[in-house]
Amino acid sequence: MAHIHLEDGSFSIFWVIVWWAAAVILVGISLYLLRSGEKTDSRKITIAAFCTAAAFAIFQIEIPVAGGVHLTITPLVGILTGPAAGCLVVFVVNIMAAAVGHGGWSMIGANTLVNISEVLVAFCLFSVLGKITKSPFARAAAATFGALVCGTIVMVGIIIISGVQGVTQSSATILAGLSLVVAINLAVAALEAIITGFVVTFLQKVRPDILGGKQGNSGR
Amino acid sequence: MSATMVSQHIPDLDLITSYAERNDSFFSKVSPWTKLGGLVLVILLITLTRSLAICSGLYIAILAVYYLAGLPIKKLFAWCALPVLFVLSLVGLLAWSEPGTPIVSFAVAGVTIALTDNGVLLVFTLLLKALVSVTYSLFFLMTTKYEHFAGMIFRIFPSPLDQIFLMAYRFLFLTLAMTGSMLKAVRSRGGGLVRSIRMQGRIFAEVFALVFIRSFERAERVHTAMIARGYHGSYAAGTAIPRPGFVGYGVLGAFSLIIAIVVWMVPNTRGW
Amino acid sequence: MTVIRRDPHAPHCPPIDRERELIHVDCASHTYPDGSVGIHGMCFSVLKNEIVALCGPNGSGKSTLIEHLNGILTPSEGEIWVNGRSITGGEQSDLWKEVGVVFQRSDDQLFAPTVLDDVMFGPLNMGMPVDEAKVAAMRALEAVGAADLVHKLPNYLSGGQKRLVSIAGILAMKPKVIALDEPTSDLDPVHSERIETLITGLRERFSISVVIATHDLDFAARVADRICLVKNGSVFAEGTPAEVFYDPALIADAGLKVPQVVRVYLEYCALHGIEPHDHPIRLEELLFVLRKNPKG
Amino acid sequence: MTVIRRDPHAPHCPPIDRERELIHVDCASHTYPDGSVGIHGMCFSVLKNEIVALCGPNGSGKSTLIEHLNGILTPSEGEIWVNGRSITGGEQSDLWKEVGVVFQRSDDQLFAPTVLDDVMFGPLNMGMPVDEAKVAAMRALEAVGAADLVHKLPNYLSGGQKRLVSIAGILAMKPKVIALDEPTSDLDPVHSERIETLITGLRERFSISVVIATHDLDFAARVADRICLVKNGSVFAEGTPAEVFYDPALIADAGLKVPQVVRVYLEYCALHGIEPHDHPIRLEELLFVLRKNPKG
Ligand SMILES: Nc1ncnc2c1ncn2[C@@H]1O[C@H](COP(=O)(O)OP(=O)(O)OP(=O)(O)O)[C@@H](O)[C@H]1O
Ligand SMILES: Nc1ncnc2c1ncn2[C@@H]1O[C@H](COP(=O)(O)OP(=O)(O)OP(=O)(O)O)[C@@H](O)[C@H]1O
Ligand SMILES: [Mg+2]
Ligand SMILES: [Mg+2]
Repeated sequence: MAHIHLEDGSFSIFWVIVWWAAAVILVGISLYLLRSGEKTDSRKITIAAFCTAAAFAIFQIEIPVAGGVHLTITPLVGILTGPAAGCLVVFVVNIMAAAVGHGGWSMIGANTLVNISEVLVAFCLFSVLGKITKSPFARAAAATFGALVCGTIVMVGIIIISGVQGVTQSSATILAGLSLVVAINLAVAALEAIITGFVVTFLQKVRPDILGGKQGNSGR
Repeated sequence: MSATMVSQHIPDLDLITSYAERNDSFFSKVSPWTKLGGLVLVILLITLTRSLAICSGLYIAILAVYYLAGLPIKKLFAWCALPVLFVLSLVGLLAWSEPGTPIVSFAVAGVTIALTDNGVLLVFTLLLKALVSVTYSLFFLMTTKYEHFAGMIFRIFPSPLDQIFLMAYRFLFLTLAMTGSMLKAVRSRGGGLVRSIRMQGRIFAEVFALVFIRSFERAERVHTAMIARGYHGSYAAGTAIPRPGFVGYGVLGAFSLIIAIVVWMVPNTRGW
Repeated sequence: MTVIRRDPHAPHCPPIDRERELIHVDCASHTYPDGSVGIHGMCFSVLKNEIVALCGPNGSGKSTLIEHLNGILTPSEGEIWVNGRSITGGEQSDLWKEVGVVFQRSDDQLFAPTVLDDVMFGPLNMGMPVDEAKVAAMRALEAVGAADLVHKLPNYLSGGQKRLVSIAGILAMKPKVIALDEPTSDLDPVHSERIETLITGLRERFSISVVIATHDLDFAARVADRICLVKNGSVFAEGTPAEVFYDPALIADAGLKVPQVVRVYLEYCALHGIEPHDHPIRLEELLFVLRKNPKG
Repeated sequence: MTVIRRDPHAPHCPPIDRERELIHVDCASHTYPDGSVGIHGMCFSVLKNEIVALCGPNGSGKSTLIEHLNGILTPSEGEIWVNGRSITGGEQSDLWKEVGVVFQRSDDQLFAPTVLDDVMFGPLNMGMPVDEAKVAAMRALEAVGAADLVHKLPNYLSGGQKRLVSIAGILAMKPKVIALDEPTSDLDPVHSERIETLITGLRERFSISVVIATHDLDFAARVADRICLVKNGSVFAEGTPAEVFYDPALIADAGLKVPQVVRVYLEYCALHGIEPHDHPIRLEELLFVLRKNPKG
């Protein structure tokens, strides 16, 4: 659940601009890639839009562990939509989350970067692992766990680099303070890996067309 | 409380939409662009300032606006619980080692950790900032009609980002309804979600997977149903969005000026 | 017994009768979060070993009432007693064992990966061992005539098949009261009749009480012992099917239509100048009456 | 015209008749992604200016067929012609203007933030200006008797209200063919009758063709010009209501039950030793016949 649980006003304006700019550049590149490719078909947009909605909805279900944590399904998004559309999806999810007070407007840039790293890692691991194992469960679970570990690292990195406004302690102290957060994140990552494994196994069974397998014949 | 709601502390999007569609206060007639401008300025101000006083003043002002718009205060506080929790859980951890005059201190394993006056101040300031941003966002959401949001999204974001955004907004209601009805069904046959995890951990993951796929297929069906009524894969937001009036520009201008004054004139408030 | 009318503007529920009533609803109101009033001044009770039908026009509050019966919704104001215990506010943790609800939209109810898992879900939660739960599930599926669907995915069924599975899911738990919201609305006549005999059979063999919300007055007339007419969120009249359905003014007042059998009978009587005092309600009764009076 | 029977094992559709047929389905099969066979060896056509009802048991493939009519599903094998143009494979971009489909689950169809937006969606896509679309939407809502719901959220409606809104959403687009999947299943008798008059009115005033999938044989008998019996994924017999419903063996073969009116009439005839050649189908016809033969 790598997601920076900080609200508006936590980062200084400098870092807000830096992270936003980085995110917008990545989103811009994705847009360029998507538009330069073959004509985007509406089915692809449906899948991306659905992933956005589901990611946001699942975001909202608290699992009653350790004071309430939640899943993000960004690795699954990466697996299902690929890196380019995936970047757009997480960007939109973060905007929606900010709108209901779940993250903060100025944090969208940083959070999008965290999630983009997850999307990319999940997508790459999933593709690479496809050459090693046939089991969709193992592929998806490993890709998810790897992605979430990476996301956690990026998240901690961003917080350490930008610091929290008003916090004057050293990076090392902040890191120590964050260690609990990291531990919880890793536990949730394991849970999410299992769930993603099931989702992908299921999809493989009933809707292989979504996973890029042979096209189903249910119409469009 | 209705079990169809996913959680009481999550803003209920159905409800928000219904307020937005019905609100006929003065604020619902203000141009959405003006409100968007306000949002940017509010966020700018709380990012730039570190002053507890300024944050408190801003919060009270926004709360007053929220109240005047006839929006539900009790719901607002319930919805704010989560952001507050976030701030406390992360900043609350950091606050302990902040240099300053200690208020409480503990010795754990030979290391002394202390909660200082600066630490407490930090928590309060960040908390207020969070409340300001959440309250203003909800105010914005609940006084602006869906078609205006759709129009703004359409104008701000390039394609296909706008399409993903707009369609996702539609599917969101489906997915939330689906999640809610699943929880309802589970509960009405005796499976509290927590107990089910312990009792049948595997089933939980499977159910979760299935809900995902089901909502996906629902979304797909709705999409085909939309196509069956002429959707072309591009939403043409035809609705004209009211432009900001003189008053709107005036308010935004004045607000910017205040920010400039506050940030540059008053010492020790700058967060660079 | 004659038709009891209630004034929704001055509702005063009779006090709870712990001897005969399994469920007693005295719900001053239920308001949905968006401000819509679902029910209002509602008095309703389910007696032991009876089949009671809720009939009323669209949006009159039938589903809202049904969802109150096992605590999925709770009254904004008012109280509900199940088995003499008030369930509002207090402990309601095992209410689901006593009152089973079949939702109006079966999609709301089916969530497990396969039909068998879904039907087994309730029994498992009741603490049955897996084998037993499987047997209970299979038996329930056979009872509704859907045993062949057992390994399908609930999501990939036709509308009527989903309905059958969702009914089976509740049957398998053997609750004391079963509430069915529009149980036959997606079903073909053969399955419909099957559910009909199932419902009456349940009452006879296991003395279960059944609550049915339905628009199908012909169906209600056939199975119910008591009809409650719902309008604008409250029960405004109740009585036996013969009493209620032979009161055309009342039915019109409820915003409904007199069932076909009743219409035919009344016309037939008018035609032959017979006093309509037989009050047939089922088709068989009508045919019997026609036979009795072949020449008027 | 007599009942036409088709052998589903050796299906050979008659060739398309471009003069009279608006829609011609010759679908060898549709297989769902999970391998379930939805329809199989299906021949079906919709003539100009007629109301045709698809009747069949649960899971027989009615909804699958309906969703083929405007290209939501496409045959795995076979072809469909609308207005003489094959829609499979080729261009089908404006098919939605010609064939409107009301889904079995209204939830699949409602998505806009308010009821008005939802009903306006189709007309707006047809290029109507907003004001006109609003008028069209209001008119459609009034036609189904749901004008008071206009500012509600579709998510917050009762089952029947959702159905009414989803019908209005299609009506507002004024297509040439309307296909309704179980249009009356959630509706109370008054709204049901309203939809019934609406459907017959549409045919008369605008010469629209209507396809209805339904289990309610009484309803089908009242509105339809032609009944197609569906079983195991194909139409296996068709004819006028009088022909089909007065063939009890056929109805039993289809896994359905003879409508009430027919049962009463047949019993009545048997009782009085009358030759049952009148074949009343609607309640009014039955009452008329009874009046004609008061003493048998
Ligand atoms: N989730 C909801 N949120 C808000 N209002 C609702 C909700 N569900 C129902 N309502 C409203 O409450 C009233 C009663 O609805 P209910 O579903 O109980 O009616 P019903 O008698 O079951 O109707 P139907 O026969 O059409 O299913 C209706 O006016 C409806 O619009
Ligand atoms: N989405 C789906 N995926 C897989 N199989 C399906 C799907 N929808 C329906 N089926 C199967 O296809 C067959 C025909 O279903 P269809 O929905 O067309 O029946 P129907 O005649 O409409 O039934 P009902 O009257 O119960 O609605 C059924 O056996 C059903 O199990
Ligand atoms: Mg209902
Ligand atoms: Mg169907």
